[in-house]
Amino acid sequence: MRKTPKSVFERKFGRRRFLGTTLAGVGAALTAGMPRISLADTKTVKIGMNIPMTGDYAPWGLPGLYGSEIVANNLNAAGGVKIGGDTYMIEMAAYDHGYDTEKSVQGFKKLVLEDDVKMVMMLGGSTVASIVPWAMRKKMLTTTLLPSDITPDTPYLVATCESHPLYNVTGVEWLAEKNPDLKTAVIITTNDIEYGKQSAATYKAAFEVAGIEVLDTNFHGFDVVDFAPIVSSLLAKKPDVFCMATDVYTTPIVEQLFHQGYKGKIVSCTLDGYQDVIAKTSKEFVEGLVFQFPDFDDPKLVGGKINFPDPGGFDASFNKDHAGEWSAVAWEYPSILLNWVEAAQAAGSIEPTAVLEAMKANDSPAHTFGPGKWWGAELWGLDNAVIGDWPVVAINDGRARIQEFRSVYTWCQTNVAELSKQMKDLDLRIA
Amino acid sequence: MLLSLQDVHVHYNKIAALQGISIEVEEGDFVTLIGSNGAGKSTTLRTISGLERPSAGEIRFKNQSLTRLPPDRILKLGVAQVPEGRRVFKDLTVLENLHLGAFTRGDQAAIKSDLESVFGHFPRLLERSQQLAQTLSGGEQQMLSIGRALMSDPILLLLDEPSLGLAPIVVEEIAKILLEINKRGVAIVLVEQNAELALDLAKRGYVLETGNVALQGEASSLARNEHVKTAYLGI
Amino acid sequence: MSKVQLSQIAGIVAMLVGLMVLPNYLKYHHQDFLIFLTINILVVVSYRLMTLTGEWSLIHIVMMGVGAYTSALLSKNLGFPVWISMPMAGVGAGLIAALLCFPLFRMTQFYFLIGSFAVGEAIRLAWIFFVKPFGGSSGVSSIPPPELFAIDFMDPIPYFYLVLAVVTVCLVILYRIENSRIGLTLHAVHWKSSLSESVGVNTWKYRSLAFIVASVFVGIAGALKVHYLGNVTPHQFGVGTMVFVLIWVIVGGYNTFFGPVLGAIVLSILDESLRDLEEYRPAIYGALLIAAIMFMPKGLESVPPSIRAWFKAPATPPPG
Amino acid sequence: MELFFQSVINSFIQGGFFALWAVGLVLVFGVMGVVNFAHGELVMVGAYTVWVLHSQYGIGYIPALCIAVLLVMFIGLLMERFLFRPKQGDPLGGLINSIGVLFILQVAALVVGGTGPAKQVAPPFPGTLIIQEFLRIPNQRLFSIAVAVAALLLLWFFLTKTKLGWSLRAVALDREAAALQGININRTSMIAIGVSGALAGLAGALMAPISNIYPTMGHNVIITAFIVTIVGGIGSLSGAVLAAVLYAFLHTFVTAYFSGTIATMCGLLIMVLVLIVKPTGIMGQKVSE
Amino acid sequence: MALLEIKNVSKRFGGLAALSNVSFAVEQGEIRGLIGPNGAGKSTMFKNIAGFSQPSEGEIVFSGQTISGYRPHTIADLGIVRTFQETTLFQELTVFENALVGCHLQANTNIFSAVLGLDKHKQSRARDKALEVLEFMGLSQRIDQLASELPLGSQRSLAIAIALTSGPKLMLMDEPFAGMNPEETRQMMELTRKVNKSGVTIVLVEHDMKAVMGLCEYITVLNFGTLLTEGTPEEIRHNEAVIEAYLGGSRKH
Repeated sequence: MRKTPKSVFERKFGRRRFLGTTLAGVGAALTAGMPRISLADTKTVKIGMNIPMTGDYAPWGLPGLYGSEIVANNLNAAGGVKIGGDTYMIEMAAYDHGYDTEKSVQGFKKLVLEDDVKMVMMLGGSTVASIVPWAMRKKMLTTTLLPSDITPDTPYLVATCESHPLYNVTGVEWLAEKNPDLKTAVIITTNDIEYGKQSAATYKAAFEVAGIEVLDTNFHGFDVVDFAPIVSSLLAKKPDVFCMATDVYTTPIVEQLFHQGYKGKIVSCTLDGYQDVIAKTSKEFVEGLVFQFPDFDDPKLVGGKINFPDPGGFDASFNKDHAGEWSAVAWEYPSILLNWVEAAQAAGSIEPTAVLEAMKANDSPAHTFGPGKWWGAELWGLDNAVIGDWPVVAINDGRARIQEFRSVYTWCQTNVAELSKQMKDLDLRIA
Repeated sequence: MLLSLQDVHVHYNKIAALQGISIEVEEGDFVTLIGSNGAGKSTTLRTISGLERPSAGEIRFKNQSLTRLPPDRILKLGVAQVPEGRRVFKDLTVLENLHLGAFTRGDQAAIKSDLESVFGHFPRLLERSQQLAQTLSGGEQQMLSIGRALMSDPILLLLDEPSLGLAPIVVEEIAKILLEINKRGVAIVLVEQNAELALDLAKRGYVLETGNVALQGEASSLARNEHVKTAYLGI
Repeated sequence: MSKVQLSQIAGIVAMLVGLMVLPNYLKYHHQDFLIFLTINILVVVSYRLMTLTGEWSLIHIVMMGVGAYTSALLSKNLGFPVWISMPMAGVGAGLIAALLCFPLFRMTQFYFLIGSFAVGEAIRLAWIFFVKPFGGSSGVSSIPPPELFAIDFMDPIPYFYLVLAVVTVCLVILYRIENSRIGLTLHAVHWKSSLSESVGVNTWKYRSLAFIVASVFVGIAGALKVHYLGNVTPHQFGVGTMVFVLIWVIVGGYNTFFGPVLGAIVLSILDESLRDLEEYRPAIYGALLIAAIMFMPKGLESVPPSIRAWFKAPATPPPG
Repeated sequence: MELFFQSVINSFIQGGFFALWAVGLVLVFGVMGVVNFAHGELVMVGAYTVWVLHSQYGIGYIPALCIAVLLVMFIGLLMERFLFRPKQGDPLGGLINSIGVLFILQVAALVVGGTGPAKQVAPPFPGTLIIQEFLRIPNQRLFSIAVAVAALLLLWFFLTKTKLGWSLRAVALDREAAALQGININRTSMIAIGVSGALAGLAGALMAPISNIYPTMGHNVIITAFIVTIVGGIGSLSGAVLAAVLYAFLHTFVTAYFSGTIATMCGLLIMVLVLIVKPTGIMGQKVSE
Repeated sequence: MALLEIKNVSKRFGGLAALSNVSFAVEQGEIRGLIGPNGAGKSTMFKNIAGFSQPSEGEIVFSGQTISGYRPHTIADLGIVRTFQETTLFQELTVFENALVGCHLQANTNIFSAVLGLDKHKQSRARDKALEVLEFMGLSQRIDQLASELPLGSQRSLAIAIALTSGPKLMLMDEPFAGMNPEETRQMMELTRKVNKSGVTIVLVEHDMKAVMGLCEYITVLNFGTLLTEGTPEEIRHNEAVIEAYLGGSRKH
């Protein structure tokens, strides 16, 4: 269990952000339209985040804002970013759309037209779909964490960091290589399109390629109170591999596997709270559980091809202020921010179109876990997603440890037909 | 003086239900309020019990003002009401209903003896003490309602239309019990549409018309009054 | 009487003109805000027609979704022009509502409230479950905007004019319904349904009528929304959204035609101005709701008359 | 066959939770006439309390559970005194007030626990009871169901065997007649919401080691509680318990043999069917005109 | 042929019989009194005639047509209208609007004509009718007042006005004199006679014996859900069984 080091309450209430935003908000409520104070003589570039900070989707937004602020502060503290002869301070401008399409449109326009941001980072799904027509016309550089948002009509929408759900394939590939005797698998996932079904289709393709038969795929809603029935029904199929394709309910699902006496292998898309899982089951039970998201203090993330400065330090400073709030998006949004910095420096400009051009011009763009490739035309109709190596993580002795890096790109290039077939089977959009 | 209402006004929204009623009840008295529907009889009882707030006027019971007291405090002072339409708790048993009548009391021994005396008045309730109140007949429910009120050991018992919808023979039975209760020293204020019955039972009577006291006096003299005869006795 | 009407008409015309120039003076994202707010006004006013009969439903926003999906699928998949698919949205929502009358109006009051929620939720789950044609949880995207000459309806101002025109027409119709014989009968059904029946009012028919008409208009509102957003998802029409409609109507006040409108406008602006509070916004919003209910129990609509009364008070002696 | 037995057990466990949620809602609605939309959030607060006290501060699970019960009860009492009592006779006002509380409590949870993945509490009763290789019940769930059943029995005892319990039922049946028996309506309302809050807190505390803990977890609670309440008949506690168990069986079996989405749809449609056949729920009585 | 015929009507709630095998007939143009102690089944009889509940057995025939089992609005359409025991009005509407609601059957319109104003002629006729009835009932001075603000007597008149605007052949009046003082009673009696003279047959449930005896030519007495007797006021006044049942027998006490 990831315990908060000191009293959670003192910290939360003592946070400057809390007071600052409260005052700003009350001020805004009282004197709507009061001009914002800004530092006059420093050049500032604003990066927008149009994300959910309230409601059910907040965990996929807020930690990203926290992470981005850490990275931006680090860059600013180091003297800012030099772009085309100017030095810029980076400022994050965020808007809470609460995963509501209307507010997403409003927030996007506010960020672009009033805050004059040079890039808008978004989560993805319907909130992105609703801004696409306007954003594309405006030629606004927009990023998503769901590459499946990319269509032939979205030239200004890129997914440079998370390649959900493509990265899932490496874990299955690795597992099958290490355990050639695995024959069957079952998949459990949420019944939504963006996360659940995309991920299930990818996993199924990966299993097929690895020669493992998928016996059953269970799609459940977000209203599940108790996973016992679903897990019971899946275990009745006697699978060798139990695969969790979405991350929201991993802990209660693994807990059920543990109690229901499951003996086989477990694969998960993410397992952000794996310490909780261990606390609820046992170290032995989760030993060897495969997933895709490393801890940022993993020794294998130091040096080499990793394109994230000081992951360990980042991890530490995030946990200092936001213990227990870590999720994959905490580093994914900052990672996109870093991609932007790289591209802006290459372009020598902060203008969205120029930055995008520089991004796309780079044949081997920096991806968090090593050099990447632009990909996606075969699946979504446009090469606007960066995919590259992705770590295979497994739990060893109670810690998530990177086992090895594998190329998602290679897998996709070889097996895109199988992937397309599985996507089609689930009525998912493909080019 | 046990109870006195002085110039009591009650309004529902904007409509005046009582327009200055003054009534007096002596200790051990048996008073009846008669009048047609809407004359304010029920409202008078409801106001005494604290279910309605008077907009003007004063209600005193044993030299204490009831005007601003909530129903539970008024009950504790010794004023119990048998509401119109009986209003027994249908999903509770007879015994539970009776115990709720003694809700404000703590003296278990006294409650027990009162329970016995209620069963003495109404032996049929004893037979049915474990049944749900909704299984009782109309007359039995009325008995339960009276018994429940008696369980609070009242000094003053207010009864709102106890004969409503009951067979004459049952009305007769209840009338007898009311006289018995009164003889034991409990003062009674009886609201009755059956003026004949009411004036026969009571010592004194008030005739209410549109929120006012139109006539008052000895029950026997009221029964002889020409106006009362034509208007309420249908003779 | 005609004098009053004249000044009223003048007032309405002035307001419309004001509304037409308003977006030009707004910040860009507030133009969008204005569009959604105008659509939401149609949502609450049509909901009020439903509440006239005394029944509060939780299915209204789902009927909006029915309209939204109808228009989206007709225009995107079947190539209907938006000018046809939008009215068809109203027809679609009205038809579904007509079907639902049979089970729903066996219930009244609280049972109706929850029953309507269950039916609505079942419809919403069907959108999620049947990926063809509803697109599952991600819904339908790339819904075309309306086309007319060279007008660019992706630009907020022209679209606002379109919304303003449609919503104004709808509001006029709803206002006329409320102030017609039918509105009077709906009131009667609410307050004394047995008395209404005894003078020959078929209360079931009038309850159904109110539900169907409300659904038609909220369906149109749904269509207006999707052709601006370009996509529609089941998520938009969940009970969370419905709760906001309830809040607007109750806090605004439901005794007059304009109460819900006032509620929607004031609370939406409030909500938007609190957005800088980020994740703390709902708490402040919740506190303001409680304050509104405690201090304005008759709704925001009770405020203007009491201000007027306060100003007039010295001139006329108090009544009674 | 294994799946069948396992599903029966799962149904009972789930039914216990459903009943705990619904009974509190019914009690408040019956006695006070208020639909407490924040009931799910009260459950959530119970779960968060256990998370903070037990997982963060290391206080024992049982004391943490007791504190959760008391804390949620206290929140309920505050709501009654300051939000529901002034709105007596205005159910819509009460409803909006409860929605206000819902928003506030969700943000409070976010402030306390932060965002990120759902919070988890390690089971204080680890291990699994294994019967004959075809039935496996985690000890934590065994504990939960035992406590839930005990709490429901205690409530049943309180309502049917004690004078205070009778007074609660009396107020629910006939407010005015109850007032005439000297029952203080305000005090009874306090008791009702106190018991309702305690049950919500208990449900939350029992759920904490079993399920995900996050600020909006009350959403499922309130929706399920509504379904159960309506199917059981508003104001009928035994109806609510019966409906909870039936609904849990339906949901569990359809989930186990078909799919979760279909299970939820089935639940909703069955609820509509029940209302069409008997518009006042299984055990409900006709609302008098 | 009688206007209204009650043929062997019984009504049971659970095991309790509220009405058992009651038959009587009301002739066109009369004012009929229906009396009996509380719980005798008068209200149940009214409810059955007006369609708010259905008889368990037997038949109700109006103008030669069997109406038992019809919904209230259909029965109203056929020409039976009922007033309610307590003063039942649309309290939140004005006097005029109350009367307008009563005109439902003539002014009934569809939503399109309502919005487009195509029913103007119909509505203005309804308005005329409402005004005429209010005038007839002596309420024309109060048309803009809220119904809830009227004094009791006028509220009762309005209740009758609502009933009258629907143009009934038969009016069922449930305790119209309840709670009235003698002067109000006298005025109401006059109004009732006036309504009757205008061609409306009336069935009256009332406890005010003076009013009943004064208005009705013929009286039907119910007791315990059965027909006790029928007769002229004079006969009823001297019928021992009626005195026994209606006065609850407590005289001898």
